[in-house]
Amino acid sequence: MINIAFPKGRLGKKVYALFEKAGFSWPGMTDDNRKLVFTHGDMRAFWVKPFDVPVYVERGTADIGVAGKDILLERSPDVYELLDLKAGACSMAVAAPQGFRDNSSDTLRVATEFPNIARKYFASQGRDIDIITLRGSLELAPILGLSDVIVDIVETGTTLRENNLCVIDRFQSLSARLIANKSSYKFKEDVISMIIRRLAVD
Amino acid sequence: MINIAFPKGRLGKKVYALFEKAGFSWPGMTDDNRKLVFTHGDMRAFWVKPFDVPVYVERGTADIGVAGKDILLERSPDVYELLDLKAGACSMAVAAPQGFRDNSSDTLRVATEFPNIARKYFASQGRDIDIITLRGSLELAPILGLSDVIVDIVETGTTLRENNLCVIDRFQSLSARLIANKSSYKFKEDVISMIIRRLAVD
Amino acid sequence: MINIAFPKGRLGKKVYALFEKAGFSWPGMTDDNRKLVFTHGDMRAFWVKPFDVPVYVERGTADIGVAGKDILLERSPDVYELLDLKAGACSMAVAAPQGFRDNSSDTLRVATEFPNIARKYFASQGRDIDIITLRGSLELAPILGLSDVIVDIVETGTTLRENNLCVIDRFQSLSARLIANKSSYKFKEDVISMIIRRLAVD
Amino acid sequence: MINIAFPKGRLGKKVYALFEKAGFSWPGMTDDNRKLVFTHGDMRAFWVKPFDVPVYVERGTADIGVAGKDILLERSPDVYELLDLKAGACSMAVAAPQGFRDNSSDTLRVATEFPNIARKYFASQGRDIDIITLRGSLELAPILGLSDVIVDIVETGTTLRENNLCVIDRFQSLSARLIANKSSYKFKEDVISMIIRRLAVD
Amino acid sequence: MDYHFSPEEFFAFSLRDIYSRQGYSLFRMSRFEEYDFYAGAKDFLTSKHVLTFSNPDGRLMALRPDVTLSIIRNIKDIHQLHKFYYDEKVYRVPHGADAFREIPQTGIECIGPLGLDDIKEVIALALETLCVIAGGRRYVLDAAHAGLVASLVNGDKGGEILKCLCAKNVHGLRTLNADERLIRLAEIPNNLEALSEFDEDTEELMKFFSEEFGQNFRVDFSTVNNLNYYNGLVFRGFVEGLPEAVLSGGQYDGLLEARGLAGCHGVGFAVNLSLVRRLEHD
Amino acid sequence: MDYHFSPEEFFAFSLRDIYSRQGYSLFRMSRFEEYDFYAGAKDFLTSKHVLTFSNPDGRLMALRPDVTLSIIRNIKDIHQLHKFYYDEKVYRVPHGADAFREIPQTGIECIGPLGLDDIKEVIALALETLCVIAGGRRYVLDAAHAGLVASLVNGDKGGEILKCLCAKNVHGLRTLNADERLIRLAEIPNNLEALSEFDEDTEELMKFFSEEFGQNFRVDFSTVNNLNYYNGLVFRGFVEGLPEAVLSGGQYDGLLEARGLAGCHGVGFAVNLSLVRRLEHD
Amino acid sequence: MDYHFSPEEFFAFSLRDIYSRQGYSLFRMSRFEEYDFYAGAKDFLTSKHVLTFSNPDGRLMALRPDVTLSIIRNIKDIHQLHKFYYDEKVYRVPHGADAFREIPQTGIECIGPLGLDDIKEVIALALETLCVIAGGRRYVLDAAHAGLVASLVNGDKGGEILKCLCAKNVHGLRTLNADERLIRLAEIPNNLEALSEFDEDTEELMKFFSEEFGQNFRVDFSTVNNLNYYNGLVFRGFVEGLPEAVLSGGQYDGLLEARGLAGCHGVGFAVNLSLVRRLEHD
Amino acid sequence: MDYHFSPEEFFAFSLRDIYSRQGYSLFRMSRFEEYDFYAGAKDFLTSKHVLTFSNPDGRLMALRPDVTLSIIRNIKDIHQLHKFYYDEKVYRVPHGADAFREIPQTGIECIGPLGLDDIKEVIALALETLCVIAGGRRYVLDAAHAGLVASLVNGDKGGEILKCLCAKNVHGLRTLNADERLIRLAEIPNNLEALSEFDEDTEELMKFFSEEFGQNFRVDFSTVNNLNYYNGLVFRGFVEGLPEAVLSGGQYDGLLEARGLAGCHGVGFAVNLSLVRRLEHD
Repeated sequence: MINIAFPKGRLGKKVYALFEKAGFSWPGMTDDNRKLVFTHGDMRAFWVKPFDVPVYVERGTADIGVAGKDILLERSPDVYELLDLKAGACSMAVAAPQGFRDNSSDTLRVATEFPNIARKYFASQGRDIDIITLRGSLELAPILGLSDVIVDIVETGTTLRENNLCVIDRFQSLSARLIANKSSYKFKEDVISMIIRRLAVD
Repeated sequence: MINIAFPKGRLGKKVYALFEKAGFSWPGMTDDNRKLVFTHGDMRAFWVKPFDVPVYVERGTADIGVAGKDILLERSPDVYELLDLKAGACSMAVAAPQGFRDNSSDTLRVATEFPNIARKYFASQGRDIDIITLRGSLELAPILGLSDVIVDIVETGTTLRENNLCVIDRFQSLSARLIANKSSYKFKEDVISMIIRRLAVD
Repeated sequence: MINIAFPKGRLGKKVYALFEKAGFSWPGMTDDNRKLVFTHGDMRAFWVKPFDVPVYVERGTADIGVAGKDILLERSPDVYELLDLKAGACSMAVAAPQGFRDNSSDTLRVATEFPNIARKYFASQGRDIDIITLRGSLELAPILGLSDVIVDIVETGTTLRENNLCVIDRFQSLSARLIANKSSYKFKEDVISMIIRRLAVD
Repeated sequence: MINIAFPKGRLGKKVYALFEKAGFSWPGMTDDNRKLVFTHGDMRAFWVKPFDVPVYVERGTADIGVAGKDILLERSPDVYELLDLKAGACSMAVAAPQGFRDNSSDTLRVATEFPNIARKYFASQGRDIDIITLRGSLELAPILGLSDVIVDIVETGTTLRENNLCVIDRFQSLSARLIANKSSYKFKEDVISMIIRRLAVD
Repeated sequence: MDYHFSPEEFFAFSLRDIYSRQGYSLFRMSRFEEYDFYAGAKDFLTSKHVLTFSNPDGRLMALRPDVTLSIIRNIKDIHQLHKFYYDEKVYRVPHGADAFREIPQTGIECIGPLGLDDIKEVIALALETLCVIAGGRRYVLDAAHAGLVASLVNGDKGGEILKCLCAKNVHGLRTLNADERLIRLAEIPNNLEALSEFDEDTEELMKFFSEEFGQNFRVDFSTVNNLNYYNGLVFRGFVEGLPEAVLSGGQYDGLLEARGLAGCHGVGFAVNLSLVRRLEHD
Repeated sequence: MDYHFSPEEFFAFSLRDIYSRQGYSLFRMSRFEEYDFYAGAKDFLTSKHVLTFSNPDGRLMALRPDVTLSIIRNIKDIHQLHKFYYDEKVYRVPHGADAFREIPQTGIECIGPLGLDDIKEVIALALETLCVIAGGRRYVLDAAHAGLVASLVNGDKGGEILKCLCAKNVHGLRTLNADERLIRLAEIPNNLEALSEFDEDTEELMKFFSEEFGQNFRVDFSTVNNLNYYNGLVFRGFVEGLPEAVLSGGQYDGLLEARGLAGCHGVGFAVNLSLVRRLEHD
Repeated sequence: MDYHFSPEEFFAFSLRDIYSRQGYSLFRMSRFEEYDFYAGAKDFLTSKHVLTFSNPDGRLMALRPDVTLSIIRNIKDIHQLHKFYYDEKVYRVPHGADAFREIPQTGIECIGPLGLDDIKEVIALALETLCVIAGGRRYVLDAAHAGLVASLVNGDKGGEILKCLCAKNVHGLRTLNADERLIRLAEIPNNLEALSEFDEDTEELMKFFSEEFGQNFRVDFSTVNNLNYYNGLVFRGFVEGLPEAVLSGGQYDGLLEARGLAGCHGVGFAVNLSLVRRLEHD
Repeated sequence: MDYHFSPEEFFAFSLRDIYSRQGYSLFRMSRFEEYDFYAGAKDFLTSKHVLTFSNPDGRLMALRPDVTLSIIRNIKDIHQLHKFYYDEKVYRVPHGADAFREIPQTGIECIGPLGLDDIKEVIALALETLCVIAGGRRYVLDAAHAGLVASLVNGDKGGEILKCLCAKNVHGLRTLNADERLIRLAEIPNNLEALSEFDEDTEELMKFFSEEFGQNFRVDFSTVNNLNYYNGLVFRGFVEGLPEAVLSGGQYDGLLEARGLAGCHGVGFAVNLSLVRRLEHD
């Protein structure tokens, strides 16, 4: 039996499609029901919040799982990152209101959903910051003056533009990755490799 | 000008309806668009993630806002809790698989979205625990053996039953609350009181 | 075999006389030679520096010993204090130059050979001090301006007067005490009691 | 006016003789009286305990003073060491009972009057030790089993031999040194240099 | 002369001038206190985190979470009136942050046989302080009477009830079956008739300030957040544009008793100068 | 099998066997306690230094100066008899040293509605423990009654009087005008008639052990060193060749009350195994 | 005899027996080390958090994050072969946790002029250790050669490249333009032809174990996670049912050099016994 | 206005005025640094004790033993000249004490492509600083050239030799077989011909100041106490009546290189204002 953790939401749908395309599917998995665990043959799949996938995999509750690179960078779990699924390509960036100038005398107030990534980035810049951790709608923070800048995921950048924000620095490209528990990999390598081979075909 | 933070999602919709009923509304606010801030007269409203409302209000970016009691207990922000909007009534509870027995010799593994609430609850029970913080789909944790029990919001309990989990202890009742920044309240009391009066009518 | 530690110096001579008077003596012990240990029958005696007596007794190297109360207070060893030998009676006192006034705004500079005793005394007065630990000739410290006051042993006080110092507070009376290692006392009680009885006779 | 601190005791007498030979003397200084401070011309001299000389000089109470190298190494005061007076030549050594073998499995118990010197020495040997700080009569410690070895000043070594102890390592040669307060030296250099010149003549 | 004073320094010195003119003398922390010195009064400290370090002499020390406790420790004669002001850095973890910050704090303490005029003076100084910091902006001093609240808070739910009071959480008070009078106090903002429930002195005081300062002085019972240490007046100062109270204080006879000065009275307040910098941004 | 057991381990396991046979179950410290958990009972701890460190979650923790307090914290039902033994490392600064040491400590605690037989059992185990450690050497268990002493120690000089009692400092007691009966207790070693002053139960107990164990069991009032926590029997065990007590314990209802278990009884002892190594040297 | 051994103790003693039979002697930590002693080798320690405390003598100490460094410190003669094993508690913050835990760790170190047979012996002991812990479950020892990796990791992106290797992140390696041979090593699990790239000794070794232990011994280059300290073989042991490696070790001549023992060789491994408890649950 | 300035504050502000007029801008420590930030440069710090504490986020922090290192950390562009002055509290254990003290420290740093005039300016400011503090008393600035000493100190005894040089311990230098020229430098106070051994720039500088300031400026090689960080001029300022140096500084290109700013030059000094209080007593 092998356990697979899928991330709920848009990215999850895209990724699940890839699995179907590769010949792995679980009846009812895409239906809008309250069911949580789906078993097909000796494969068990389940949806969890994107941020929780690494937890399930690192602790071996899931043998493999799919997580965005952003989440892997934020949580840095001790797992194998076996495959770049390419899905949901985007990037991590610093954004600020049009015409923002950083006078480094004061501490910079940074709103983000990824405190560790933000801290690491600004440390590399030797910039003192105050982190304001939010769960979403980051664009609001600078507009309403809650923060000076934001560190967030950027795809096209349309949302930013619509809110008179502009990207200052795209410093990391992101996409969905297939991760595996290190111990599981040892004892279920055949299955895991097979899944990868099939997913990798394109 | 007064700033109001609404929580995105189901609870938010319910709450916004209450505001409309009370005569406060912002054109386009319920439309499915990318707009973030809605101004009507000298009132400005915006949607933020439920967990972020206390941040906006405590820092004065929003003068008032609506947050679930669960989030207020988890974050314990230094704000005024002016009104119980009754909306989204439910409770915080400990749940575990059917027939679970706690042999207190080992550390209890608790999965939850509310680590502070869970820690406080089990400390009051003098029980050593390991917290596993998740973002959602808590029911999965005990099913897959990631945790022994969960601390989560429970409404009817149907979801739990469907997953062979049962409530062990409902220890806190919850609902949406109207909160205000303490300083804003001093200087915008008239408006804030007016809003409360109108919302309170029923 | 029982081991007895005597304090070198003036006090030691007085104390040894008491032992002789009580019928305990060790040939050659008072001669001016390099010999260190003196055995007579099943009793072994030796001279050590006054400050070292508690170390020898607490660690059981000496079963009993004689130490000044000043040293016992400074070192607070975990031993039995079985007898006040009365010898070397004097007292611990704070002394300062004639006409000294303590303006408590600044930290008080205290010179002493007994830092722990001094610290304890001034703590009880709620007075902030800087301790300057010296080995002797304390009177010099205030005269030359090294310290504001001193905490030292005072007998007649003549030395102080000769140096224009006066006693501010005699806070502890002192004399030589017979101390015993707690464990030794259990297993050599008969001998130790006998010694005490004989010394106590007067 | 220049202040000079002399060390009481045997070494002090030798050193004072050198000063007299060099033409510096203070009437009554060698008499056995209670006088503490002796002024002659614009020079003031006083006797203090050998261990206290560095304190007086470092704090500027004495402009210059004479201290044994052993004490300078133990206290490492921030002063100038201007002259080796050669007087009281001896050395710092580790000594132990005849035939002592160090089985490094257990912690070594070291008795000494110079804990810092001892700690530094054995650290350089990478040897774990327990320090037992004593004020004198070190030879007794190993004889009576209070310690395994001692770190002490050794001249001829006769005392050691008489007590069946032998030197294991002579690691530092010692003698009396003329030290000066760094600040005093700046503003009283002429006098101090003159004293040195005269003392140095031989 | 060009001292490059920071906003914090500028305000600190202006306030030092005001307080010293009023006859207050400067108190300086000469040393650090041991951690246990503060551990005994944890709930008097506003931040639960105390910066601890170890001295080379092996004692566990704390880096100044508060100045008031040290001033109290230095009071010997309780029959004499002591008027101190201070200007120190305190070390705290701001609410919501996860790191210690150095916070410039100024304040005054008036300890001894307090008369009504002394309390009046302290409140007047609190209002003057707010006026200086506000510099044209609106400001308000909320005040309430801890003793009155104490008399109405009862039973083992006292803690929760007080929390609700601080949060103006009336529905919470109802759920906890709090005393009706307490609920009334919480409900009605700037509740002037509540004054009637006060003891005479306080009533007079409050009336005096309400008339004297009008809108700038308000009765607000959400100000009371500690009943162990505060017994008489408690107050909190807000400036428009600053999201949190910039000044807070009150009468703390209870604290004095807990620190071995039973029968002694004390009143004072502290100003958090780390906030003033934000005013520039507006 | 060759486990290379150290002397400490060897004795620890022998004692674990003895205690478990007697129906005691093993208590393990699962976690570290917060520093404030111990700060509340500083004078119950034998060393004034507590090893403190900070958790990544910001809490100030302490590294196990003692096990008894943690066992007490886990007692929920005081109407049931709890019999625990432990085998842990504790962290202390030995008297006269200036660095923390890891000290292997073994001990037992018997908590709940104690009967005379329970106390008897504990003392019997204490003597058996000493016998095992002494291995042929002489050993003795000193015992006294804290309650009796408490009834005789009075006034603000209580602390100093107790210190003198522990030091068998009779002249000190005289100077402090201590109660004559107390002085008599201090003066006469192995004072058997003193038993008459005891309550019946204790008298019976002491008599029982005096007869049972003769020279190995002695009445000695210098054993009483704490009246806040200990109320009934207190005892201390010595082995010839070891310069300090290797075992110490007593009945600590006072401590239980201070920790919120009023009406609960508790007796136990701790064995300092770091000393046994020295016995080899002899 | 009934010692109430915990699973951790039970396994620890079984392993002590195995190692001592193999001629390893027990190493005990007699003291605590200063924090700076570890600060110098932070990236050798698996957890970035070190439990620090202050000694009464004022020194900043650390509570044992690791035993190997202390063993190394005690090596004087590098021309003699030293074979130690240990059984200590180490103090770490488990990945994902926010509090220090006491972790029972057992391990062996073989230091000096190493021969092929010594390394063979150590790996054999590692496999025996895994077998004992697995108790019937499947287990595997992954091994690789750090020196080989070092020769292929180049440039300022070395750190990131190594990270990718440990994560079997081939796409990452490509993006970083890592050496093709390195990518091949990462790509192919249990890559036996990779052996050909090894120096003869290692190749022989690997071949030997591959034949000797078959499926239980595998070549896996994700095992290499540190090039500063490890130079020769590195290995990691997994047991089915335990989510993380229970054993890890390798040859650390680089560490020895960094600690002042240039020219000295060392190989060893550590076993994390805190995991074994989980096996009961299965 | 009545600010009740303490002597420390009074001098600090006078100096701030002087430095800012000279074009130096105020540097403020906005945050605390991690302990490891200082651990890397322990021998640059004058006190071996660093006040450490733990942040709620779990990092081991240090409370400001020094300001210079933080200023350096903020230098990005090494091709531009940076002129900072500071006025902060630093935390140290004074020599001979056993507790941390809060020490008001003022100082300047001039970092970047230094010209002779910049160094001249810094020394002139050092002398002006001393003049202000001395207030009529005599004062002197000792100066020497670290580079020159470095060229003469050789072999593994370098450390001891330097110690002797600092202590003007000529007999010690002889015993250690130090270079004859070094001994000459140590021997002869205010050794002007030594200048001839300097590089031209320095010689010019020294000559310039010797003429300019006469007795107040002296060549003294006991000033050199660190060769890892200081390379050019080093100096130390004394005021009559103060037992230790009140000002110390020098050129620290070596430190800059160690902190990743190779090729960058820096010179500055720090003033220990905790001493000025003593001057009142005279």
